[in-house]
Amino acid sequence: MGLLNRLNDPIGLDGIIFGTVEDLLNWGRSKSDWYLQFGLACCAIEFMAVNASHFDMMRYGCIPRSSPRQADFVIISGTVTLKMADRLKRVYEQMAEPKYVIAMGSCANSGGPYWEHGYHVLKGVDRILPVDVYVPGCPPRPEALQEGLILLQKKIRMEEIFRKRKRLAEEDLANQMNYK
Amino acid sequence: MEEANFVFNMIGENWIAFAIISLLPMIFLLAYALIAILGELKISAFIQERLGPMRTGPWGIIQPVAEVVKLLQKEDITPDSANKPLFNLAPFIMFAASYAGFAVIPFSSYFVPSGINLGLFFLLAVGSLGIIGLLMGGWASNNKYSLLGGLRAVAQIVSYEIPAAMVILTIAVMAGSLDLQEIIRQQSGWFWNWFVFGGSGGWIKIIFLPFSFIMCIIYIIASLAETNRTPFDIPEGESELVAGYHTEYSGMKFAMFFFAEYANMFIVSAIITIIFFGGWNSPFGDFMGGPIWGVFWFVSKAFVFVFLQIWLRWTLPRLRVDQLMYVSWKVLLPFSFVCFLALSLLVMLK
Amino acid sequence: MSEKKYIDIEFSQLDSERMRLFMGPQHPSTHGVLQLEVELDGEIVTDLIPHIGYLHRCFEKHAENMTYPQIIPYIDRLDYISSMNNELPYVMGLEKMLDIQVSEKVEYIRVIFSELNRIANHQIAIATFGLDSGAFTPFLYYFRDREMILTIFEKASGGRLLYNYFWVGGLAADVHPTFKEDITEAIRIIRDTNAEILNLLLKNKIFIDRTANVGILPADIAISYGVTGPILRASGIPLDLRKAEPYSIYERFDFDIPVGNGEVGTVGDCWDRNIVRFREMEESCKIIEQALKTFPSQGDVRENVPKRIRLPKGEIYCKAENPKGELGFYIISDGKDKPERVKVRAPSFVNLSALPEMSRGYMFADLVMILGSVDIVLGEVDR
Amino acid sequence: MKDYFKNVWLGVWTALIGMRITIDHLFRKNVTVQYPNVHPKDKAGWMDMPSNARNRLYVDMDECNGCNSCARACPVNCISIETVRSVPGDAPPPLASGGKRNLWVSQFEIDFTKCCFCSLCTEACPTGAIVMTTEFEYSSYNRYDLVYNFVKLQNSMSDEKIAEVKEKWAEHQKEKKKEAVEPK
Repeated sequence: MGLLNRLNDPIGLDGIIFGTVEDLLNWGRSKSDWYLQFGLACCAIEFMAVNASHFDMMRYGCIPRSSPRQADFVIISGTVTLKMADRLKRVYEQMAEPKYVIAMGSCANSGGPYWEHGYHVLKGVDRILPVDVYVPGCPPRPEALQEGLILLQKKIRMEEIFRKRKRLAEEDLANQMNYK
Repeated sequence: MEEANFVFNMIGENWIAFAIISLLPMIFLLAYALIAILGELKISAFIQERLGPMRTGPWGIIQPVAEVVKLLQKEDITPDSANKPLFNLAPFIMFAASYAGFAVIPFSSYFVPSGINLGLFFLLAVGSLGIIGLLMGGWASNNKYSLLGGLRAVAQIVSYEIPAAMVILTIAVMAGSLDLQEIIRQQSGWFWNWFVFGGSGGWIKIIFLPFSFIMCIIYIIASLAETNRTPFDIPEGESELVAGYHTEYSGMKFAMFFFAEYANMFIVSAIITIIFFGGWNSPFGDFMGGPIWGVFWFVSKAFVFVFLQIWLRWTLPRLRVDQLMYVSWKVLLPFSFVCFLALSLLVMLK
Repeated sequence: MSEKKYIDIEFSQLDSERMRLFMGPQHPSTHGVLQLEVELDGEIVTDLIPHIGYLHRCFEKHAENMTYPQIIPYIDRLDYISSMNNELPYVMGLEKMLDIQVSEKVEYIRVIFSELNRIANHQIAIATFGLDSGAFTPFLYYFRDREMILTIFEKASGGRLLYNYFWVGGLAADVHPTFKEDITEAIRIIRDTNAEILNLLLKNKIFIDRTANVGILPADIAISYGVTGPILRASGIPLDLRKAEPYSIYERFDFDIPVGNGEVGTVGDCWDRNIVRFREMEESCKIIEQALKTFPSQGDVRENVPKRIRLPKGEIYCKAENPKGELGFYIISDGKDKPERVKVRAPSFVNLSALPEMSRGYMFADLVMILGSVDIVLGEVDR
Repeated sequence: MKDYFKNVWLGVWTALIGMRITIDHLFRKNVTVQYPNVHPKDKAGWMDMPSNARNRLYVDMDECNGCNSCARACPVNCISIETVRSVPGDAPPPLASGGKRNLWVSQFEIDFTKCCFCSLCTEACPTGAIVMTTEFEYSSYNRYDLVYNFVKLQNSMSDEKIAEVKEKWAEHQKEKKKEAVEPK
């Protein structure tokens, strides 16, 4: 994660300074979310409506980028078919860390109306990508997507930066213990 | 030549003074870029009856700070198949070129970072240096879209240099100098002494007013093309080339491109201000004149043109490559030749 | 500036290496998830193959497993921009099979909502076309207006985008009481914005330069490809199912069929396709106004339909003029409460097949414009 | 030549017209509704969210008689209902609207990640227990939070109660079998 790995607190300093810096960094990331201009199906129309004047996604600091390299999060807006799934995964892999995913609508959450007989539909985008926020609806109201966005920003605000590796290692260990 | 730098006057010619002088434009550039990014977001939003960023500080005014904090933390991706040295170098060249332009920009009668007497020539030369970075970035990314974007950008900027150079040539003829301070000084007094109104002189210039107007419009159009703004933003046209030459750039390197674009916007606006709109001169004779107010006048005039660029961006569709060349070679160039002849005649008649 | 002939002569003499560029499915201007395999000679498109199937959602498989009313939500999701229009031919076909006559009021509401949805669809078509050409602002103006139409739909049906509103034998619910005033207000604002967009986008010189003489589709080729809708009308053929084979109550209204006449370029170019859509909006406004004048305020919105709808054995082809062209459903029934098969004749799919014909010999930048002017919806192409 | 000048003039003029329109909009009142501060239900004007908007489903367990018709009407099968038949003499409490009930609804699950909000279930419900509400703010970090079990949520039956009725029904079945066997 670029700068973040280098800041990985080798000495074990804690407290006010790092806490404040962490807050600042998280604040920056949560307030400036650039999203990938990427639509899949029905939800993409509603997603376009969120960008429009009545709802105005830019109020949250979200600027559309068409290159995945510059995007911070991607909104999976619609049905992911099996043919599209590997493309989608590649797009996600091209994005620069830290990156987030919002699953918008029933199709992205679990295959939606196509979960039962859809032989060509991926049953939930969380099978290929780590999803951060699930927004229900078919399609969700624009306000529902905005609520999902606020949840994502909340999540980013709460993230741990400096001791992340250590904490993750500890969690891993704990998980392994539990598993045994 | 008399020294026009207040810093030298205050602390003498030593290395501290040089450091301060070279840092002042940088501080200005950073502050300006933040304001311009916010302005772009807000003006586009208001034109589209939206609100723009609202939830970062009151009315979202610290949104650009958040962007910078975010971009600092982004992963810096260098594609595996890219030409790494060139790929990493490109944004710096681009930024350095646009920052170098600030070396000769006279912010006030008492402050110009480097008072060389070939200012206009220097601006023209440095302005075309940025293309190298652009082409480098486009080529080194090893991406078809980037390559197309880089090639288009070079073709575009090189062809628009020529009408722009014609305009600058005309100004050199009218002012009889390439020194920016000298050009500005010649436009002192009331606003009708500006070169956009034919410069100082008798009533005969009224006949030549249309030509100087057209000259100004030609430069504005050419400057739009040089900064890759709509309607000439084909090198990074979203709908065709994804993000053009900076498709593969992420994080801080992308931010450098971003900064360079906004710095370029200011430089071309500053050139328009200097050569046509009297630089740091007050439009109303001695009213609010003087070196301190000079900074105010200069910056506010330049900001008007930055606003114009933003305004145009959210109004017009984009041209196609061949139409872009058509506009440059078959419209702007003949018109600028005619205007050059007419304005040279004016200089002879004066 | 961009005569096709000129390019042909100039470049056919030069033999250069062709570049193959894969555009999409995540390209920002492919209107969804279409992949175009483009063969480029420099910037000139020499060949083009559309690859579809990135949004294949198995509609026919679902239709085999659902009862007749349950299929309607899936029909909404075919062409998700104009759901009301999609539902109309399906319910009309079923009503014909079941021999149900719906009331006057239902017919009026169906026509009004179909036309409103046609306006919404054309707004998106022109807005995204403007976006492809680099003009961002018209997109937002149109979306601002579209929001009003969606509000009217939401007040009536409860859904903002996918309605499930036209049911077999009537409607899901009656319209809201302020329905007439809302639509009158919406039409007024739509007309205002249209006048603005005409000056801001469609009459702009740069826009005309980008679209005139680009992507020409002559009438004979259009017919041989089976193209329908605004694209066919832009090529100069005034075929509109609302006039040619009137269904519902369309024969009561007075409206024109706008056709492309090559005002700024050649008949059947991108500009014509857009101006046809633009003028159709005005025609739709006219239809709605006439319908509102004679709107019967009394009446039931639901006929008596058995809870389990069983179609008699047989088959039917029912069609209607969608914003994108002729949408047809071919329903085969074997007497059960589920259809044996529902085949969709999707206008976008047919129109897309004419894309290679339209785009050969133009520049890569034009390709984006041509694709935008076809106005496809991938949900309908892939089904 | 004439065309050339006309084209140049048109290029400049139409751009100016466009600029006049956009500058006009620059000073117009914007239409944005600031969502977290203003709820869509009380936007100004006629564009607020209607009360019949189709969003999250709600099931009133006091009204549900477990007839399963909503699950059958659902095109996506996102409703799953489990019922236990009551033994004679131990009928569940009657519906709030007064009807009789003879099924214990031990599980009423709606998976909102699958629901397509088509409102066919509300149409099929004979008692009006299942309705569409205007509630849309229920995004979550976890997909399984979107599976709502209304029996648990409304606490209409506790786990012990469910176990009890199941046991009773099993006993009843056994007794019935015995009765069926004994007369021989």
